[in-house]
Amino acid sequence: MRYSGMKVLWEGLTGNRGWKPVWREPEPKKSYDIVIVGGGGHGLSTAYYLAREFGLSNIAVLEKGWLGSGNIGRNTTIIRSNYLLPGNEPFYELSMKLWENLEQDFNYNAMVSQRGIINLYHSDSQRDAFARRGNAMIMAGADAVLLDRAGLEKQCPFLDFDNARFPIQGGLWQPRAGTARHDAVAWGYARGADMHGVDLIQNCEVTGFLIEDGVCKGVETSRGAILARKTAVCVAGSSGRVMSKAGMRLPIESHALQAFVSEGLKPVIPGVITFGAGHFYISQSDKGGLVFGGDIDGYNTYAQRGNLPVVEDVCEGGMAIMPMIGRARLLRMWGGVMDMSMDGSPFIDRTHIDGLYFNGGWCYGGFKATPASGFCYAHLLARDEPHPTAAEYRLDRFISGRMIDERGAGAQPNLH
Amino acid sequence: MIINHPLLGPRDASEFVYLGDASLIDRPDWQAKDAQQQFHDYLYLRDNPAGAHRELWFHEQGDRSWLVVTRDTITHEITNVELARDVALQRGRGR
Amino acid sequence: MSQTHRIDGGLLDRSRALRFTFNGTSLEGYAGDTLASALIANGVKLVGRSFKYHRPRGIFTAGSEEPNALVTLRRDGHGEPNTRATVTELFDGLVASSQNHRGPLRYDLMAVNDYLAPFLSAGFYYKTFMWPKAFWEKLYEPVIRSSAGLGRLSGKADPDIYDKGFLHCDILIIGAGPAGLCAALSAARSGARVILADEDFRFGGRLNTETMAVAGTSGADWAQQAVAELASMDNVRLMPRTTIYGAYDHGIYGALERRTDHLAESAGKPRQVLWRIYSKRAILCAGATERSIAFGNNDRPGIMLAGSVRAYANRWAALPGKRIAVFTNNDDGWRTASDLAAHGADIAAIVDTRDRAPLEAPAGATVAMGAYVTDTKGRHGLKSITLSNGTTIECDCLAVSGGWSPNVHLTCHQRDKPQWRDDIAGFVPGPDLPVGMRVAGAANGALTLAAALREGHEQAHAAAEELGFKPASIALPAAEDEAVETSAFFHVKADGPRAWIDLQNDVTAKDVKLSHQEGFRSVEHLKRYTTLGMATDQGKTANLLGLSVMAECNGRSIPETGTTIFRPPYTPVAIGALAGRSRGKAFRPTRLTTSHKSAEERDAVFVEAGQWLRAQWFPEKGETHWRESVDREAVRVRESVGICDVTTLGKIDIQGRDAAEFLNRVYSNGFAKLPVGKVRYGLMLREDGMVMDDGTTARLGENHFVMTTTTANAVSVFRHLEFCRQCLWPGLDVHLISATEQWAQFAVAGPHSRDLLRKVVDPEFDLSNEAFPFMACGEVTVFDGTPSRLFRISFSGELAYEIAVPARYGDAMIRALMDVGEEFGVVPYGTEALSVLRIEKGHPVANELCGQTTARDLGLERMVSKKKDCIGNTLSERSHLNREDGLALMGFAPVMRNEHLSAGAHFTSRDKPATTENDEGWMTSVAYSPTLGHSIGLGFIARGRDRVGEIVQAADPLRGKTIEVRIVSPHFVDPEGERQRA
Amino acid sequence: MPRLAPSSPLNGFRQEFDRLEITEITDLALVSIASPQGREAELASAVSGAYGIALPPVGSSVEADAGEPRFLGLQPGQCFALFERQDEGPVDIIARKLSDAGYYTDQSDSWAVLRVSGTRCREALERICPLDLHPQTFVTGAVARTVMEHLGVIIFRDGEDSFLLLSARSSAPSFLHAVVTSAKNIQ
Repeated sequence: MRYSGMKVLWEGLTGNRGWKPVWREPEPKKSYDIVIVGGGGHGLSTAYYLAREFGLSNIAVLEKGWLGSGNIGRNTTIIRSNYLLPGNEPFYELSMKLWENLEQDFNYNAMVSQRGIINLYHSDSQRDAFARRGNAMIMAGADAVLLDRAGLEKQCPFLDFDNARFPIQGGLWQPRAGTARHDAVAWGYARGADMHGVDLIQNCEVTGFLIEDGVCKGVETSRGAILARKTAVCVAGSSGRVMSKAGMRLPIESHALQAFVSEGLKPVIPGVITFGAGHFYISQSDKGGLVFGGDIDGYNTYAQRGNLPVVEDVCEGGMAIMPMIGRARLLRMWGGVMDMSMDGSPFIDRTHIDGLYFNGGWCYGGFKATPASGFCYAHLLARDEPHPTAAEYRLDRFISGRMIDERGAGAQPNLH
Repeated sequence: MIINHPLLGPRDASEFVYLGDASLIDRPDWQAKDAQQQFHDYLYLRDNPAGAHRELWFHEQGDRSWLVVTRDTITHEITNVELARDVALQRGRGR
Repeated sequence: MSQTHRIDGGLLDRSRALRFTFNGTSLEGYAGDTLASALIANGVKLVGRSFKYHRPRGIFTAGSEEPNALVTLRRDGHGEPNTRATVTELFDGLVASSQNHRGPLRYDLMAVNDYLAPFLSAGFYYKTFMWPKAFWEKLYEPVIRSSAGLGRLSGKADPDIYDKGFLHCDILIIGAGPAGLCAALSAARSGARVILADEDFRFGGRLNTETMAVAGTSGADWAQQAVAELASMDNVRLMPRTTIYGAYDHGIYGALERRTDHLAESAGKPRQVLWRIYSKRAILCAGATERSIAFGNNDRPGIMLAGSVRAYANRWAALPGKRIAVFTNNDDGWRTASDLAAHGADIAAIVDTRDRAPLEAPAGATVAMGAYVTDTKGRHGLKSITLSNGTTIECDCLAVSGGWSPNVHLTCHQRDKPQWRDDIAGFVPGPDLPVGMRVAGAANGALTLAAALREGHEQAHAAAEELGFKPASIALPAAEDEAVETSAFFHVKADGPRAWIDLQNDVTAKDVKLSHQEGFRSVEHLKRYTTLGMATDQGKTANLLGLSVMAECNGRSIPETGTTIFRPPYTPVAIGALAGRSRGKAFRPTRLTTSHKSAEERDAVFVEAGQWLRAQWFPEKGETHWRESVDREAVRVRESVGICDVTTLGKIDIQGRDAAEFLNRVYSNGFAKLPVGKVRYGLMLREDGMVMDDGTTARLGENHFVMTTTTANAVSVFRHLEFCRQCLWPGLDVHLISATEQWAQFAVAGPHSRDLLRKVVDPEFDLSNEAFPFMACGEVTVFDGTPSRLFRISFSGELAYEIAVPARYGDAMIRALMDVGEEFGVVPYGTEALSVLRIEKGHPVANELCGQTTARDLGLERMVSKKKDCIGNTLSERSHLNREDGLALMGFAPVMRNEHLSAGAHFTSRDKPATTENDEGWMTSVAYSPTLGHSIGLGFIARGRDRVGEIVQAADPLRGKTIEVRIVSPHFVDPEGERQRA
Repeated sequence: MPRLAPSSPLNGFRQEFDRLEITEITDLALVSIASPQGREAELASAVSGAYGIALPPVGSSVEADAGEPRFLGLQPGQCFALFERQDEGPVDIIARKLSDAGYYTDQSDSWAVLRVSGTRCREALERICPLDLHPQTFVTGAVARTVMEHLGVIIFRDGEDSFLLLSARSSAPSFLHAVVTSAKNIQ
């Protein structure tokens, strides 16, 4: 079924009786060409691109819970490609370009909204570091603008320019960045993959891998064994516990990231604003809620919740730069489990087990990567060679010392 | 969270700084033949268990002890707290 | 308008009349009113508009679960959008206005949306607004955004202040209704430290709103007696107006206490206080929330929850209608009817979905059993209801009772999944409660008064016993176990008008069915697709209704379909309160050097360096541009002498028999053989081989060193060293203590620095080059006996020293140094000149030590000893970190001498475009060198050391500036280092 | 040149509130004493010889027989000696008594010291101090290092209604602001 304004009108006039389920609910088959473990954003987009770009459709996506129940269902919806390092920036810029055409591509309005992102700077050396980054972005074909204080005041007059503890001097602005309606991204990819014949199987937990003589032949699931020529794991925060079933230790720790949303308010914040020095970022959703967050809680956890110190820290950061939000109320807080990698950058790679592939280590930045991650993972699965923009995302990169460490924080996941 | 410090009793976790898996105590021998591989595994690879996890916390806003805390990563229940120095000595570290 | 709907009785102080305005109309209420009860007393029905269809809405509940009656309270900067009138304590001068309408509330232009409803069904926006592509951001989205949202922020800084605090108790009791009060009495009498918190301003919970007796007196009176006893005990802290909003790990609860919200002015006191409560045990006595029933047009003003109608009459002496009908599926609805009748209200009808009447109906009321309401009329206020039997009954208020849902919210803030109980048709707490939590009373599904009192006592008794207290035996107050039989009737299954489920977000039963039809069948999909339960009330009265419709579509039971999980906060919390005092300049502490006052007197310009404020430069008379000041300072240092406060560097006192060995392992270069009285530059690596920090370390004695760290890394280096000491080499005798704050330290740099210091250091200390050469250190005295430490080290490349005195002398010291230096033309210099001087010398700082660079990149590979173990040594040998075309720190000079370099520019070969593929490195630091007369820079470039003299591009497309630069040595001034040794 | 004149971090601050007083203490000397590994007994006997007491465990304090110094147990293997400042250098005073049995570091100038006293002092401290200061939990003589308003603080209860608070000298004005704000906010 094709969605359009006309269709909405027609259905409205005829009692909305004609809408069909967005996806089938198939029983799992005995075997597939490719089994994707994890029905979150990356798993669904991988399935979608495998079908759409590489013409493969004998594919199943296995999801432990409901489609989109991972971090794509619990994030702060920011999309951007303001990265620094050559191992990252071209990949995220590819993702940005895919976002820009996504809705027309999969015929679903994911509300991709390019209202821009501004990273504030508070000192000359931060400005210099942002200049380095902005130039790297432009050199990779992305967009970047360095705002001075006057330029920033024009866009964000509500910032506390006069009394902030760390004076707000300006910002690095990426106009093409923005937000997208996170659940709709999952549903759009799911619907697209389903329409191409991919089996999306919910409530199907992978309990083990079928590994014989160093070759992965499929998976054990709560709904029986499913054979596959290729098994592609894509489970974000659950990477550690899933890959341990294949006997693998990863350069990944699981950490909780909290996110917050306020009560609905009339529009007050234009785009995304990040205050790195104070561990705070914010945007406003189309429904009017202020959506904000900050640092991860900082300890290993698989619980989708956090604790008070970070809640307070984040709100302190917010009040420090925009004291107008003091009387807005925090409505809801939640946590997601992040696959924090050792250098803050992800992996899209084969494993040492033939037929077993791994995609993970997205830290708290997986949402914006959803299109490119799926696209590049599909490329790797279909062609058995990495997509050029994701070639650095190797699992063995620490052996030779090819870290992709944007923050320069070293091998400590909770600092990235 | 509250960490029941073996010397001080219960303290809010916000007084502490987290490092990671307590296996970071087991720093390899720099003269081993495969020292680079050993250091790689030591520094970069993690069990990252869903369940009991032995982990290092530093009581930065307290008595400056490094602690080994055994905490469940699903429930956050803490079942044991030891001074990391004692653990290190038990594991054969010395001079 | 006067208080047309006010009746006798209630818990009001009628001697205190309070004036307030709603949408500009002046009204009056009494002390003890909420804004909602006062509006009801004044006959106000229409109070707001719904989110999507802008339907007229009235007050629906009498508590914090309110979905409809949201107002903007107060004005301007004090304006508080989305405030629930039902929990707003009335005060004299209160100003409230309705929200989310264009034009007057009664004639909202946006109400047109209601007519477009067929096209605005659940999720319609996912299916359209995609063409033409550019229209989304330019047209569709702005329209959606401006019509979404509810209230409006003022855009001004919050004028109130907030505070936080920490409380500790043995037993926290959440909710001061019958169960909570009984629990508190029982716990307190056992001797435990008790905190009793309730969101209401009056303790008692439903005891205040019911007519049932406790211990032979009215419930409200019994509550007052209980509160009086608790207030007299010093092991009890009573916290009214306090919401426990979240349950966190290990018995920590978040609480919000409203201190001045019930007053006209906060008078400089904290508006709210956010408490972190550390409890050993907690007893949740949060009561239950009544739910509605979904039926056609069930959202009109005048349709309210039955228990709330009863509460307004009993507690607040306000009758929401003159002629009231009751629609119920349970016994409790009948009590509403009898209470209201007792207040003289005209009971139009009792409509019960069940077949048999449990009680007698008030005189004159039509009783319709096995019937339900199918439709209602009355645009701005209810006029009539239509029943399933076809009857139409005129009434201006419909009290709806769909049964009671236990307030299990806090039980599921961690892992617990509520469990279904058929007998009350609701979810009760499950088996995985937060550690230390117990649940009592209605929150636990014990819906009768006597049961609540009993459970409160029992749970407190058990908790106290667990903690080792001797619980006192108390006589339970007598109360009745009233009739509470209920039926699982959630919505009227009829193809009539729209039946609302989520009143605020305008989710109807049809939307839930559509969600099912389109495959969004799990509870989470339902919630996300329809926005059910995502409004400011978080679906407190709606979730179960939605679930019941979905269960019906699925053909499964409610518990099979799913549970509703609640996340913190229980009710919304102001962001200002969560931030507490940390805003403006108080966001983070400010650290000042001891020379700060003196620098202020010299009109220094300050800059933030982490939490420190440091003098950036010291403008002199006539200088109009910062460069003039900075150039002058730098030149004076090179020509004569300057003084800079370097106190901010971290200083760590290291002592022990193994201190030298310890340093040898944490620094990549050798320290074991550093002689006493000498200083050495040390390079510290992370275990991954990257440079972590650098600094100088002085050996003051055989077993005594003082390490300096960079300002930024002082804390993390200390932590790292303690890790090495306690976890890696616990057998070494070495002790660390921070001495950063103990010493005020000044760099004295320039050719006249020795001359100046000779006037400072007491004469018995020989400062000659022979006696105190470059890299010497020692303990001296200054100005006739003040103990001091002197280090001959140089960051500027000049003959230079750093001299440290105990911090108490810092202020006097800087003044004295400036005084005695006058004859040499001494200048104070700030961080800018410091930076110029170090760039001229090629010394790396944070810009270069960015955590992404190795010793080799910095040209310091010889400082990584291969003869010993040290942190980072092994992994620094990895192949990629030692590749042939690796980066090197180099100097850069503009080819056109008058051009300015810019930090953050990237290097590319001259003939290549600026793209990622051609990227060869970046400029880290730049300065104008007054010594050389042109701009200079430091930066990393691939194979830099082989390319000295080569001209490359410094591309800065971000600022539209690309210039040619020549690769040179990073040591621009005195590359042989002769000056510092002079 | 005249000798250098000392100045205190908070210029001798003192303010009274309702049943609450905040005073800067300026005349204290503070020396950290670390016990050499493997020679803990030597230090213990030197301390008992010189002061007639045993060093306190972490979290508590003990007074020398003569009343001074008071030793605060702050971390394993390390305590602070607290005594009235004299002309002689603080480390010299300790070293004279204990010889080289321990490692000593002068901390006298590292800290700003406030005394918060009066019957409402706990109520004020509740706003910034995460520790349970109930008199049965944090008894007179108890000592702890913790964090208040983002600042590290050593808190020492020197009486039923009196606490000494030590915080870093450089951020003393911020710390004072935090304590005074607490006092004002409860009035």
